[in-house]
Amino acid sequence: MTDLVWPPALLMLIGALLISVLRGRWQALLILATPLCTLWAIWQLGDGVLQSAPFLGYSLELVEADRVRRLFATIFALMAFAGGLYALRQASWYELSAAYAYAGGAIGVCFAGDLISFFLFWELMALCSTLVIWSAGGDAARRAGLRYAALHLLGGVLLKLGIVGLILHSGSIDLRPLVLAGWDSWLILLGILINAAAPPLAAWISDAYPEASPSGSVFLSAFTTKAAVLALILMFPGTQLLIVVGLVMIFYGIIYALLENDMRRILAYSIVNQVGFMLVGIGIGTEMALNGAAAHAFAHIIYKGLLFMTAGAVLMQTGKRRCSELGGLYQSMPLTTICAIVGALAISSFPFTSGFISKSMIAQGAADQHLALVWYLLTAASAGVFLHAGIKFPWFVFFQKDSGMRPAEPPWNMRAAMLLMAFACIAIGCAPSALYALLPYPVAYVPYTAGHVITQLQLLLFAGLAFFVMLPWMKRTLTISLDADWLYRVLVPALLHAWLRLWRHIDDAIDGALGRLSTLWQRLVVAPHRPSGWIVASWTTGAMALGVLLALALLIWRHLI
Amino acid sequence: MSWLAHFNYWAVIVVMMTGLYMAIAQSDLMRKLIGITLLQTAVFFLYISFGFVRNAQVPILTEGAERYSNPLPHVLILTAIVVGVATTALGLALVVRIRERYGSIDEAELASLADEVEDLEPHHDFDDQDEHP
Amino acid sequence: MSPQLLMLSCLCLPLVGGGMLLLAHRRPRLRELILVLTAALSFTSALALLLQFREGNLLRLDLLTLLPGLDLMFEIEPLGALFAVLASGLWLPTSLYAIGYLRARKEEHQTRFHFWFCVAISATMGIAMAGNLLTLFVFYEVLTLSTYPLVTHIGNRGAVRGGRVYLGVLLATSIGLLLPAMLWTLHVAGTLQFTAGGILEGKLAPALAGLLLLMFVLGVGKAAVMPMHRWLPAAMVAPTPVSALLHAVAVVKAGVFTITKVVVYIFGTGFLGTVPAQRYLVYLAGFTVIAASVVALRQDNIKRLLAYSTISQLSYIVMATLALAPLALTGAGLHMVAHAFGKITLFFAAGAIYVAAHRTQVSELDGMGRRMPWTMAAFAIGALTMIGVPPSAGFVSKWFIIAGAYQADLYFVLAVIVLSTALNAFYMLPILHRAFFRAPEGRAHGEAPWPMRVALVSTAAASVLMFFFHAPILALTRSLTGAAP
Amino acid sequence: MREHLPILLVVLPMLAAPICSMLPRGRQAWLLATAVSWAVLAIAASLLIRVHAEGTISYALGGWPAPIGIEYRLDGLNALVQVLVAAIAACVLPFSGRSVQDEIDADRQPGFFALLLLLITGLLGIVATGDVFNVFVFLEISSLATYGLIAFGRDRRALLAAYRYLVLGSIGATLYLIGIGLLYALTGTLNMQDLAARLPAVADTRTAQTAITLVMVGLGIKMALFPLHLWLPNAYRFAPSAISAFLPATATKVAIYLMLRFVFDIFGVGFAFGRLELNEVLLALAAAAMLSASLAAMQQRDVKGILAYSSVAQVGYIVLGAALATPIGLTASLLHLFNHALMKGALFMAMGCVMLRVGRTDLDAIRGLGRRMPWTAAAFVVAGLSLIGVPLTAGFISKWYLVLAALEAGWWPLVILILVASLMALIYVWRVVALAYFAPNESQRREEAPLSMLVPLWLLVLANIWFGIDTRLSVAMAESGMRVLMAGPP
Repeated sequence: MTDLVWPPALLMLIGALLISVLRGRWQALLILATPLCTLWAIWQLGDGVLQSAPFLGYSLELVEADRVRRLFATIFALMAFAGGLYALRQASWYELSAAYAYAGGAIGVCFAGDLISFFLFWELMALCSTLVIWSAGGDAARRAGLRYAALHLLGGVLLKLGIVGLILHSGSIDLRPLVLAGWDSWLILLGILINAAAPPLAAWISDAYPEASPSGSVFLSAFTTKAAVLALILMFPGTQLLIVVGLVMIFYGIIYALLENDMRRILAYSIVNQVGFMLVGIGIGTEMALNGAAAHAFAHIIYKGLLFMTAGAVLMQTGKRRCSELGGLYQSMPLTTICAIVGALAISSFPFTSGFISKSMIAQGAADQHLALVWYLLTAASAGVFLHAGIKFPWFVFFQKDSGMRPAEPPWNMRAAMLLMAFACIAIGCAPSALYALLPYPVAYVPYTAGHVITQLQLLLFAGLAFFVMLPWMKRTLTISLDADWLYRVLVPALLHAWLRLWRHIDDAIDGALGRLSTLWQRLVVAPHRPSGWIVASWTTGAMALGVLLALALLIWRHLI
Repeated sequence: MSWLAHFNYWAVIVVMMTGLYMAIAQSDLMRKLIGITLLQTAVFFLYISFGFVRNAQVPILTEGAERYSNPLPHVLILTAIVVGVATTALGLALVVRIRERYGSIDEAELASLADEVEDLEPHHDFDDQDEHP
Repeated sequence: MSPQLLMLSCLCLPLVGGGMLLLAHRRPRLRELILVLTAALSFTSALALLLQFREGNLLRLDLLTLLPGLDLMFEIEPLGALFAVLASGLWLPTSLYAIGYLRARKEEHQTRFHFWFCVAISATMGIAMAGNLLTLFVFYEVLTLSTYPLVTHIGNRGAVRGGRVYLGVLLATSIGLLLPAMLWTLHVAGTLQFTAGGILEGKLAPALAGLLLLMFVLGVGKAAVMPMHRWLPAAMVAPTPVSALLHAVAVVKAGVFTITKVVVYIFGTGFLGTVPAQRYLVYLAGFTVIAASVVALRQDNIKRLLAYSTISQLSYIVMATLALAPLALTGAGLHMVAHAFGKITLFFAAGAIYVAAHRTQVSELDGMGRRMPWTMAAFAIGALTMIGVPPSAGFVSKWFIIAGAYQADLYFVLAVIVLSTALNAFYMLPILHRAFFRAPEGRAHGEAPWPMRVALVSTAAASVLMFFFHAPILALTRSLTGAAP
Repeated sequence: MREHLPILLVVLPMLAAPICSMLPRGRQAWLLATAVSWAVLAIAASLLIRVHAEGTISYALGGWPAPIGIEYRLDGLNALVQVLVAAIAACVLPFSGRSVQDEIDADRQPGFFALLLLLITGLLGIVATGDVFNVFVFLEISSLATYGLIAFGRDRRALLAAYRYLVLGSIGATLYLIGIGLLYALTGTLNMQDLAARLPAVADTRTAQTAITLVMVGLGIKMALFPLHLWLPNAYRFAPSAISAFLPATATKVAIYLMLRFVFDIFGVGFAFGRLELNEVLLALAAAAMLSASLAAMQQRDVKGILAYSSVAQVGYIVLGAALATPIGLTASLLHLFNHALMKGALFMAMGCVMLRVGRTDLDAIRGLGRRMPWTAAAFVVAGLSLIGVPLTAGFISKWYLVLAALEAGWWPLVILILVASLMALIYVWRVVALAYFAPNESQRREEAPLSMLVPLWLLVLANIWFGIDTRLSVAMAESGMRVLMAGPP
């Protein structure tokens, strides 16, 4: 235990608790102040283990800080602030409270110095995010939240199994880079990958996030997957497998996003895609690539938050969520439109946006390691990202045909939040050095070389051209694309019902057999012993005497033979 | 012809079986008692007969007698007769009382004068009551 | 106070209190004061006993010798001390709760109810402190019999039917299997004394030892391992305070406690490790965990759902005990406590809902979180304990069970834990969603009376506190096996 | 005086009986009978103490020495049974005062008490005597008294039950008489010791074997060994309360004592069990008794009927222990003989209290008894627990020994049998208890039995608990009895 430090997660949790108690002006103040205080606390932390506590017979390292942890915590706190601002007037107190606790969990994960406290905060995130989803109300949210919770608790248990096993086998609870060997580390990786939305267990993200409230999905988009990214950076840097997983995620995200009609579901798939980039970076594992992954996570949280904010604003103002029902909103929602475009450009790595300076670091990392195939695929994917998120989302929602709707701009706090995020996207893109200074390793990378900018612009141009050429095919009808979530939406319940039916059959069979046996028993054994049964019914004297005589005869006969 | 030598036992067995048969087969309580008495009497014969000693005197102290029949069975049977009489008397008294209370001494009839209706179905110990909400 | 006197007071205080209750029959307030005081005193003496034990005093009380080699004697060991403190400690809130419940429901025969409750607690104390199998068996049966009037307290036909199943299963298993197993043990080992390291080693062929273990596990019907579980749902006809303390703590824990004692002190973990059949019992317990959870999924009646959840959680403990690894035993001990806190809270909440809103079904709970925030918050904590999510006591215990499964290389147990966690979430979380995220229906009502609220909040708090401050309990359960940390 | 105590024990009630019958009022007869019963208990107890201090007491009746005259011979076994009979009598007689007043017409009460004294005489005589024919005489005295006493029952079915018992009992006694007649013919003696000494020489004859069979069947009827028990349920059920409390605790026990005496002391285990394999028959019958009678008890609608069938089942337990013929088995058997007398006495006494207040003893009469007669109901519960064999009661101890004996003999199916029968006992006792305590009753007036009945009742109940907790005395007594039997024929 060192000097008194304010554990940032604790601050956030206290804030969440107070939000549920206070009301009105004080609550609003608290919503805005809590993340800022937390941010302040984060930057007060020096490196190393700062706070420990005994638990389960171990000494937990509740707060351990270093550069990358601080980076993630910073963006989480910032995102909590932006989300809080966005949700200030619209969200219910319990959603906000849950969301802040969720953020607290994420920040706790950031600073967890050991596996146990890491897991504790991890579970906290799972629970609170479920509450955030449920806060939307309605049956769809209930079911999505339930599936979400079950899957994450399952993931949590897998992680727990892995952690317990690791601790037991290695004797150390330290959170440290692991080698994929043995059950334990595989289970840990699996548990983390579930949260990172790696296919085939990625379907929860497109299942649950779109069912949250407008503000809820903003929070959701930021924490769970990125906490997983951080966990991977801390525990599995340089694990080759992650490159493959990442690439699969990238293309999975693109394909499903292109097929999707629901605007927030497009964004959800796009998260998978973006996290894929980060995983590739982690899998490469060089300083450059890790820097890229961290930076990309930072940038991604901001622009994805921004995109979800704009989608949320549209949803709130129109009540519609499908691309095929929207269009032409730029006329009455210009600010939202602009913000959406900024976000879309950022996610597409348009020069002078945040995406440009971060994603390119990952590609550079691949190039440095001479991973040509990876580099090509990343480049191709960049085009795909532009297709689905950079153009498809803003085009179908704000432009395209006129849906005839003329919704007003969202309230001031939502606009403020969107502007803030849009500004951040561009600011980072224009002045990357500020972000680079925060990265875990020293950065000797200059994004704005002429070649790089031109290559990227060319890529985007052709991708854009392709989009408009193929526009007729891109129009989505009212379909829901089949995904791995079929497994737990259909198969698992079906199996469960089958089991229940089987169980009932077995039960009935046992009951029936028992019933028949007991009837037999009653008739053959019990009935004669009733007061009227032949064994008991009052015997006449003669019958008794005869009985005695027979008994006697039997016995004598037995001796004489 | 050794079985003839034991003719006393055969006689005892015949009487005994007659008595038992009456006790078993007769439905009249009186006749049953008679059967029981016969049974007991048969036992008395048995005892007396194996107290018998060939060419011996009755076990009364007399001059000149050298061999006596065994006196002990006689003594025992005297006691047993008393017991038998008492049993018969008590049995008869019971039959009289049964006749007074039932109006019959035929066991078949007594059986039909059942005092209680035997329940044929398993009984529920508790009354049915309204279930609480 | 001398330790022996303390043990005696643990045993007799509830009885004395029960007697005084009967005397105060006509004065309800006095009666209830006596009840609460008795509970508090019992808890104090159990706690004092625990402290004495931790100081390393030898706590042994020879009550009487029935026959040579057949004594009623008590001896404190870690698990027993823990169980005694747990049962008496939870009796305190339960007595408060029961007072509130009975008053609010205007139940009849309240004195009788409280009296039998006292007897049941005394029997539980006897089980906890039992120094040999005979003593344990005696109090086990006393517990069965003394809870029957509680189960059938309402007195209608359904209650009597439920009570008959309850009594039938528990007595038939204990007399039909447990008693023969005990006799067999005596015959083989020549003693019934609980001895560290067991008394059967080298005296029984492994195959026969497996049979004996099976007789013990199934004979302890209170542990509700399938197929001996049917009494537990049937017992839900009881008033809720009974379900809460007895069918979440005292009775069912007496069951798993007995199994644990038998495994540790009769067989000895070392010997049992050489018994092949023991694995099959682990599978049986694992099956019970899963099957009961699945059945719980389709229950709509809250108490029945909780009953099946209890069956599932009890088998967790049995499974962990039978895993035999030191850490698994530690986990079993911890789970006894954790589950007690969680399940009693859940039952308290169910009863509070019944009293305040007259609702018994899950489907009637819409918006209950708004009407009864305290109750449902406590319910939520209880539910989290069942799932084993932090910050609840269930997390701590499951942690050790997992660790124990690793120690014993029982991957089956790990799989069961994974599956059951998901299942638990599936039947518990919808209730929480209903209560908190749906609009309330029907007439407005408030919380249940304050004694009930105090009780359920305190047990819920205990569940959370155990998550943070489990060190003393951990130390106790560890000394059960001498496990390395 | 001191040396005449053995005969005084038998003579005292015998002399008191005619005096009793001549007394004008029932109350006086009762007082006399009670006083006599207490005196008898005192004598029996002093004899038991003497036997334990000085060894076997032999008393030659009329001064004739043993083989010729009748010998009264008291050893560790029958001194104990005597005390048991005397103690139950000393409890039942005070108890009977009130219930007899209620159940029997005033002018017939002196006769009742006279018969009761005769019954006591007969039972004590059977136990004390060392002469097999003398046994017959006392057997008939006790039986005749029993027939008469049963016929005092208020219900007219009591008459029929008494008649049936009379016929069957007479047949049994006659069979016994034939048996000892044959033995006498073979050996020329009626003295037990003598008989035992001379029997081995003639053991190979069919006559001896038939004689043994006859004796065993005759005694089987008296002790109500399944399936010769058919007279018993109705006799116990319809007899006056005092008699149904007295008989199961004493009469069948004395018959069982007699059987033990014959098998172990006269025939010898080697002959009766080894050669004739009677133990197999006894085991089978005991098992059948335990199961069938318990099952029947479970279905009875009358509590006295339940208890009567339970008595048949308990005879099975006692015979079971004896049939094992091991030291523990015999100890168990004797313990159960003793303990069962305590519990069944208490249970039937409780029913006597119910009879007094409610007027009947069927299950409906029990409804709500816990509130109506709390002390009686509580006594029933405790004695019932003892009957089931719950620890801390006397029943547990004897069943425990029985189980040990079965295990020791390697007969583990018997263990299961004992447990199953105990479970059935639990069920039939529980039916009554559940009704008494958990069935609502409209008339919940409290009307407890008078103290004169409650005190003897609770004496027995406390004895049940006492001998369940402090077993030194009862086990020591049973073991000394066992040693007598195991010693075998001289």
